[in-house]
Amino acid sequence: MGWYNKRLAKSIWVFHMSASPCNNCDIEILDLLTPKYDIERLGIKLVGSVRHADVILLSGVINQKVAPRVKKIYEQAAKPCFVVGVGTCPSGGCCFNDSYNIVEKREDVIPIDMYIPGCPPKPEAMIEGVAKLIGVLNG
Amino acid sequence: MGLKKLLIDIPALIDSGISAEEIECEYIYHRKNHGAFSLLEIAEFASYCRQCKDAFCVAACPKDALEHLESGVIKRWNMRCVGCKSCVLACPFGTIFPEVINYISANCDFCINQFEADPDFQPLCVKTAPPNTLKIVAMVNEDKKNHVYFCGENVAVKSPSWRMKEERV
Amino acid sequence: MDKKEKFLQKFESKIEKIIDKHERLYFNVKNEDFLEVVNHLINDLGCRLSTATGMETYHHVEVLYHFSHDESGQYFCPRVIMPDKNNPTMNSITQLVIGAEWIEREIHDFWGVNFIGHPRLEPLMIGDHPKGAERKNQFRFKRVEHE
Amino acid sequence: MKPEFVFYLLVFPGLLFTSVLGLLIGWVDRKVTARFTYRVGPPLFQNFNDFFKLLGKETIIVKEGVHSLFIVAPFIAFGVMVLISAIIGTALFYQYDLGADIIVVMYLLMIYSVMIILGGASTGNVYSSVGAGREIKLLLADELAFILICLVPIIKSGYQIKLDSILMAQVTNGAFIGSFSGLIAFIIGILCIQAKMALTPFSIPEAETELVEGPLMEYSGPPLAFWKLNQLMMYVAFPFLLILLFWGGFELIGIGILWAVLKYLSIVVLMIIIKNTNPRIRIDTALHFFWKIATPLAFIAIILAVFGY
Amino acid sequence: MNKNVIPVGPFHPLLEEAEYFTLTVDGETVVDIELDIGWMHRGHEFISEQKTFTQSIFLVERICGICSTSHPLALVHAIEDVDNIEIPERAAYIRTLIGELERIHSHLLWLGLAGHFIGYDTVWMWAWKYREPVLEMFEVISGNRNHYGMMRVGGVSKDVEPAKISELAKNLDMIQTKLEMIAKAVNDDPVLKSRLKGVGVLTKQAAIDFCAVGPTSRASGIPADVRKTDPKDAYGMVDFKVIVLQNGDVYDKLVLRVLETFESIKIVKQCLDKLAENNSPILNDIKEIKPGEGIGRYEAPRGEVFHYVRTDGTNRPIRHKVRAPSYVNIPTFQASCKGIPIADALITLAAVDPCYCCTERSLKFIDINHDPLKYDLLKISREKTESFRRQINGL
Amino acid sequence: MVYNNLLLLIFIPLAAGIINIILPRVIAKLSAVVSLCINFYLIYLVYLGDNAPFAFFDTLILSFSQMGFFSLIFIQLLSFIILFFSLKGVESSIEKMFFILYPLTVAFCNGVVLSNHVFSFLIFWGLSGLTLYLFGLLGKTKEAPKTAKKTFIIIGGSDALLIMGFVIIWLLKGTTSWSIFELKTALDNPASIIALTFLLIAAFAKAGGFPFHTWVPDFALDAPIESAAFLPASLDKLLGIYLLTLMVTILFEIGLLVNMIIISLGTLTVITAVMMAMNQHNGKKLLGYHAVSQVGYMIMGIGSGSALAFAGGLFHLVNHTIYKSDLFLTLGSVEKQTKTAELDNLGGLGKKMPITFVMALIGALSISGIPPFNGFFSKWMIYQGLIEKAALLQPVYQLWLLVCIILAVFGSALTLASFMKFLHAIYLGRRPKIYDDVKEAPINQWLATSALSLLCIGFGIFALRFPLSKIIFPAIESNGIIVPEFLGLYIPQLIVMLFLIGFIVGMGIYLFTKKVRYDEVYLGGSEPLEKFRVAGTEFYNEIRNMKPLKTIYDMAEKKYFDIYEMGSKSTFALSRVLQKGHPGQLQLYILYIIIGLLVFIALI
Ligand code: SF4
Ligand code: SF4
Ligand code: SF4
Ligand code: SF4
Ligand code: SF4
Ligand code: SF4
Ligand code: SF4
Ligand code: SF4
Repeated sequence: MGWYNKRLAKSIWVFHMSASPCNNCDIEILDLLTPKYDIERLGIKLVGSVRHADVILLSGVINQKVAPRVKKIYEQAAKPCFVVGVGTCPSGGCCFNDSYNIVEKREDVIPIDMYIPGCPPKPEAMIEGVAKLIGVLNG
Repeated sequence: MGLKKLLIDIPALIDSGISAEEIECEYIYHRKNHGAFSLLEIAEFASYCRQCKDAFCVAACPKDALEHLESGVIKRWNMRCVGCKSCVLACPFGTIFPEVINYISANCDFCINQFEADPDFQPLCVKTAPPNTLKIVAMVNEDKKNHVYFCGENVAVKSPSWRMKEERV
Repeated sequence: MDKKEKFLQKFESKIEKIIDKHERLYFNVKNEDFLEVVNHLINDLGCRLSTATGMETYHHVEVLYHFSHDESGQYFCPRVIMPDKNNPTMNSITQLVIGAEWIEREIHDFWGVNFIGHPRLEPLMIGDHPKGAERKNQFRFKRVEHE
Repeated sequence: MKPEFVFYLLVFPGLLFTSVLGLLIGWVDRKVTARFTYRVGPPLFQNFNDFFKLLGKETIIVKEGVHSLFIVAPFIAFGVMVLISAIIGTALFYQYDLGADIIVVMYLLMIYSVMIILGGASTGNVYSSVGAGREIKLLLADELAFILICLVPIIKSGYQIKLDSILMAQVTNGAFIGSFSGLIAFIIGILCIQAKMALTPFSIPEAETELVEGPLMEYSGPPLAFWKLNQLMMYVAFPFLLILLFWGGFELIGIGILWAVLKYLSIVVLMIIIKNTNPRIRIDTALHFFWKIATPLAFIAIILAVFGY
Repeated sequence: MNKNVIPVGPFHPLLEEAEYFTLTVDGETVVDIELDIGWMHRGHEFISEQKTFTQSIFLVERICGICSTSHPLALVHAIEDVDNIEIPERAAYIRTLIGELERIHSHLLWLGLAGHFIGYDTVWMWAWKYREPVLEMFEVISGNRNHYGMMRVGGVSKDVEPAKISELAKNLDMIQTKLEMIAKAVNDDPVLKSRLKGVGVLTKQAAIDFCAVGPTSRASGIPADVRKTDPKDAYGMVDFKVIVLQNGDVYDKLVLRVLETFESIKIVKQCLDKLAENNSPILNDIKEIKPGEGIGRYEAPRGEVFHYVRTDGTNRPIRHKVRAPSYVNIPTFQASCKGIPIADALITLAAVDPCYCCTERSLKFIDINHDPLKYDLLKISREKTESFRRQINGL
Repeated sequence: MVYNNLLLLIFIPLAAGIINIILPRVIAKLSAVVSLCINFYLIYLVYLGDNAPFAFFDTLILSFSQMGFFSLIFIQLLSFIILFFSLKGVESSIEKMFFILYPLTVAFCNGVVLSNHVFSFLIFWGLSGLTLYLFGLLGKTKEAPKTAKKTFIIIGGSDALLIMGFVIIWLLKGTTSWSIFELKTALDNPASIIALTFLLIAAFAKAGGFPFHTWVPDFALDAPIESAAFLPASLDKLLGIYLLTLMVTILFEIGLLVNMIIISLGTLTVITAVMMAMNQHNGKKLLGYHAVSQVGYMIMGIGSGSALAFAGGLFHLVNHTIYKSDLFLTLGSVEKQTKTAELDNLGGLGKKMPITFVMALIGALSISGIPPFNGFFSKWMIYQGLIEKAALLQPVYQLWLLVCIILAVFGSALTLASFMKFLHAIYLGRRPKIYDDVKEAPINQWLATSALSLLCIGFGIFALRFPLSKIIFPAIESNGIIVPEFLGLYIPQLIVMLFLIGFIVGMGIYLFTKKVRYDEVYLGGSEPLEKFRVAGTEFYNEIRNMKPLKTIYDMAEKKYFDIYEMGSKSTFALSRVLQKGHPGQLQLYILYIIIGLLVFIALI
């Protein structure tokens, strides 16, 4: 499916899922779309419905209340669908590890394919992450 | 607490070979609060410390967190200390126990609230510490012969004390 | 602080343990007098409810309300103490301020305080989520069981 | 049925031509939009990539929904779009009517909305349902004005309703856009097709931030690909229709080709500009706009047309 | 009447966060709205009580990233309030500078998102294009685009390099001219005006009843602004106006935010001028916090942020209460969203500029069992540190 | 003389109806079916040319005419299909009465269209109104008797006018012949205009034209649904329009102004009824209003004076009876399964009743005039006729006609809109839990609706080949009207073929690439609770609440436009007398008619 993967790599529609983050990652994700970074030139587009998504950008430590919904949404996505954990939150829990309300193992809730650390990651870092994903897809 | 004092028998504690971390505390306001650490900190600066004039520890502290109080006792300011333990290394006498000098400082309120409700109360630290290392005693005066000294209102320490030896009190 | 003085005079008999430091006035109020004090704060002084803080101490559960007097920057903080830790109960101020609804629901959610007269005393934050509730119970009032 | 009809339908000006041009124009849309906002915009073949990518994705069907309708709807819409573009295209390029006149085209256009509504609502998704409701209201809103403006060329061509006769009338008498009534109708026509294509400010049914793409919310994979393709094909069919009805069609020799491209692009760019300089309006405002402002204006155009202006 | 219910959320593109409303509608008219929160609840208040004050500042910064300096500012105000700690003048100006820059970026962000929500992506792109230089200014000052980590108890942690000040001022002028352009474009747009005027009106009385704060209440005619009523930091020393509008509709909220942005630019300019001439230290390095309680607040872009701390003499609070502006602003939906079409209701929801992240911070539970929480990476790294320590101790 | 096909066509169902009074239920059904089958055979014989007129004491009573034959065919066809539908599922308490009335109605309707003599025409006309009334009485709802009464008063009242109208014509003409076909009158004096008005009212009332339509929606709501499909949706339409056709071709010489007025009335009917339909919350009422609105097109077509539109109008009549019965019957199936026709409570049945759904969908698309279904073809013909007519007129008339055309075209968009709501509310959207074990309709029901749907498609695609060229054009040409060339171009076969090619290409790509998975509905992660649904009935609130429309709707809801409600107040005393005299006995009623006639003749 090399040909197909190349198409996928050139047309990544992202769905943005905030699972108890601090919002900053989300804002920076949106920032990616705006004039300075403009990831539309890489064919990346933000979509509103997870049915259309190829990549789920997950931000935030996942809390107990949102976890089942996160799981559900992932299941509802049309596969192939990748999950990118944006920020320190999904990768390490950031400073929320002491909390009683976050899930202990995020990977049980949603299989994260890639992490972009940083709190929040700089938009450049996110673009690099996306580029890596594209690289992987291109084989 | 009245006349009751919390007595810490440091030699016994050391003999028991049990780490202070294992002594539990029932202070409710912080999770994982090692009340015993704060007791030990009081005890070490009160009894072991030589209270050097040109204290190495003070000089070594990168954050200026240690200070000679007027009484000569060393005081660690918890807003400044970052728990780097330079002072532990610097002290030539090994006075400072590394495990008690933490970034996140602990607190012991001597269970005053519980004593108000129940005079015969036994704090959790007393219950969980090795026998006879921590206990509640009713004392009026220091018992210098047995190396029992008072630090502050609520604590008594049983330990050899440089302060006493050099009669610097 | 003209307003503050007057307030202190008016409620001299009803408030106690007053801590007064630079524009913040903390005081204890009995549950019976609480609504009267709040009514005065809101309707006579024109204060705005900032929020309320619930807290558990060794022997009681307390709720500390924060009323801001916006014109002068003065804070009035009445504190209500409920000695019954297993079933803390106090009057709700939702009749006086609609905005207290969520605040009191949250305190109910976390500290189990029953607000009498609250229109909808349901858990706010994590209550309906089974796992959250389970955890919450694990954490809450451990102290009581321990004794 | 003659064999060349299949060619008309499948290759030029039907399926292949329209979809390729549509996908390219979709790129123009995105690019111009991007330039509008100081961005670079996507690469040229972006929409092709999007389309082929969607083909390879999973199709998710809602369990409780009406499965067959859900699946069939986009393809029916596709068939209709192909048909319409073939009809309009053959009239434009070959001056030949492919079995339909303007009334038929008007009614065929409704099928598209019907399919969006049926497909979206078949899932039982509330957003899709609300979106479907808006879609049909929007159809009602623009339809009235659209009927009126379609009547203008009919009147001006001396009550001809065949597409090629309307075109012929323009070839002999000059494009209708040159007259008052034609101009007014043309302008309103652009607004109507803006609404028919659900572009901002009339992107009400698919309001992304309100209704999560409305009726298309549940679609994924190939059906979604075809929905998107349908939308882009409208970028071809509608401007062509306007050119056919008002702007004298194309003259595909010599400099005429350039003119043809310019005519087409100017309509498209005008639409993109309208799209980018307006917020999405509310459905009742849209109804209000079309029924109380556009329709009387279009009626004035009709009166003018009847009296020969 | 038949009851049609539409859920909005938890993942809905309207807001970038998880939120959940259930709208009961009649046709497209919202007749009732019910809110459900808790999707972002991470237990900040609880975590904060495990951390030192200095750590807490970073923690509360991560309550929310949009106005990520409001919470630290309110927290340091609260801690300083416990012990009456003074801060140096330069620190005061830097704090105000950061706070106001943040207001600029936050209002621009909202303006853009509001445009996005009503399908006007051009406004979104433009507003965010000129938000970018503000973030760059942050980067120059603090090294970070967001989450600046500037606040400390007793002052600030980083100085504004004098050499950079003129550059910053120049940047600011550029932003101002561009903003004037956008503001003009937005204010003159008749379609936008007709779309937003009279939509989602929050009456003055409702604003008072729901204890609304910030732009939400100021657009309804309540002239409350913590910066004026309780001037901390440099707010007493700079000159600015509190913008108050009367109608309480979405359009007024928009205009109010735009006007406030210009006030903020004014303040920032004054701060920069003062910083150029003032050379005091930036941190009053305090030694310890006495037991006691304190209230701190700050006028975040969305309204009053309220922090309450109670201390016991350690370097940790025993109770830390956070009340974010959205917490009181969000319930106003119940007053402003009824009886209007869905499309209007959604923009009204957005007009409050709600951020659930900080609405849903919260609470501590007392736990005597010290049951260890399980974590992954952090735990591993901590274990590693521990083993290093043991090795060093062993040597 | 006894053996006369035309007479038998009336007599056989009549006999079936009468013997059904004593037959047990099952055999009654059988006898009804058999009677209709015999009728088919008779029609075939008639078609072959065995169509001798029937005379009674030298008075020509029944005779064959192309128009009548056209109506006859569709009366039998529709009756048969609806009868087939009704074989199972009619409520048992009314079943007996139902199968008595059913053949009777067929007999009377046949009588109307076969009549040559004015008296027989009037008597059968009146009798068909009576069975309508009796059907109305069978309704189960509380309002049913009231509705039946209302129906009867409007229909009966218009009957009286009809009689007067005929008498006026007869007097004007001054002949001794009572044959309908020999009464052609010029519209040159007030009396003839009055006669025209009276006849128009009668035709409108029967067919349900504005403003005499108000009984239709109420009847649809309250009467048994099979009878709603049977009478107001098909047979009454056929009769009313038959009368209208007679008027414009045989009875009167109509001028342009009258044409324009009739067209305007048609337009008015289209728009008002469809606007009312849009906001209904009950499926039956919605269909009832549409039954009215579609009449508007027929009136426009037939009254326009353009041959093309005339043919279109007749074709539309045929189409309408087909798809409207289809819609009523599918709704009937739904109602039988769910026990309700309230759109608010229904939803998502498309999955449970797929066949019914498809049939309803076809019906809905036909009625909305979506190509290639039959409704489009007839509308298209009407529009063409009108446009063609407009080309020849003065500018002012042109504009007038154009407004009518615009409104008519827009009316079909509105129809589409209200049927989207109808389909959405019943078959799409979310299904309430209580309908989880709803079953597909019984086989006789869906066979009946399928037959109708097939007719919808067949008549749509092969319009020219069969219905138009074989039935409708001959009927028109028998009146001396030549149908001209079509103005526009519409080749349904080609369009459908081309569409299918495109569709198959798309579908092929899908089938080639598909990877299917089934999942729950996606609501942004929230649980799909039962309460999260949009019934769809409030789709058009915005339109309803628009400025000028709101007041009109409010007034309409208060029944300000209901000629009956308004009339019932003013003519209260009269109607009370009428009520007293209406025990529902046939003889009495005939007596009234005769007395009325005598009085009238005496007056003149
Ligand atoms: S250092 Fe930063 S990223 Fe790491 S835990 Fe702390 S706040 Fe989070
Ligand atoms: S930014 Fe600097 S201090 Fe922070 S993690 Fe990176 S290297 Fe370490
Ligand atoms: S990683 Fe940092 S910036 Fe991102 S959501 Fe988590 S706390 Fe916020
Ligand atoms: S006395 Fe009480 S607070 Fe102090 S260490 Fe012992 S148990 Fe803890
Ligand atoms: S701790 Fe050590 S170095 Fe410091 S004063 Fe005491 S003995 Fe001296
Ligand atoms: S551990 Fe604390 S007191 Fe000791 S040297 Fe480090 S900062 Fe200073
Ligand atoms: S403990 Fe390590 S990181 Fe912390 S101050 Fe010391 S050397 Fe630096
Ligand atoms: S008010 Fe809003 S933006 Fe500011 S910190 Fe709180 S959640 Fe974030």
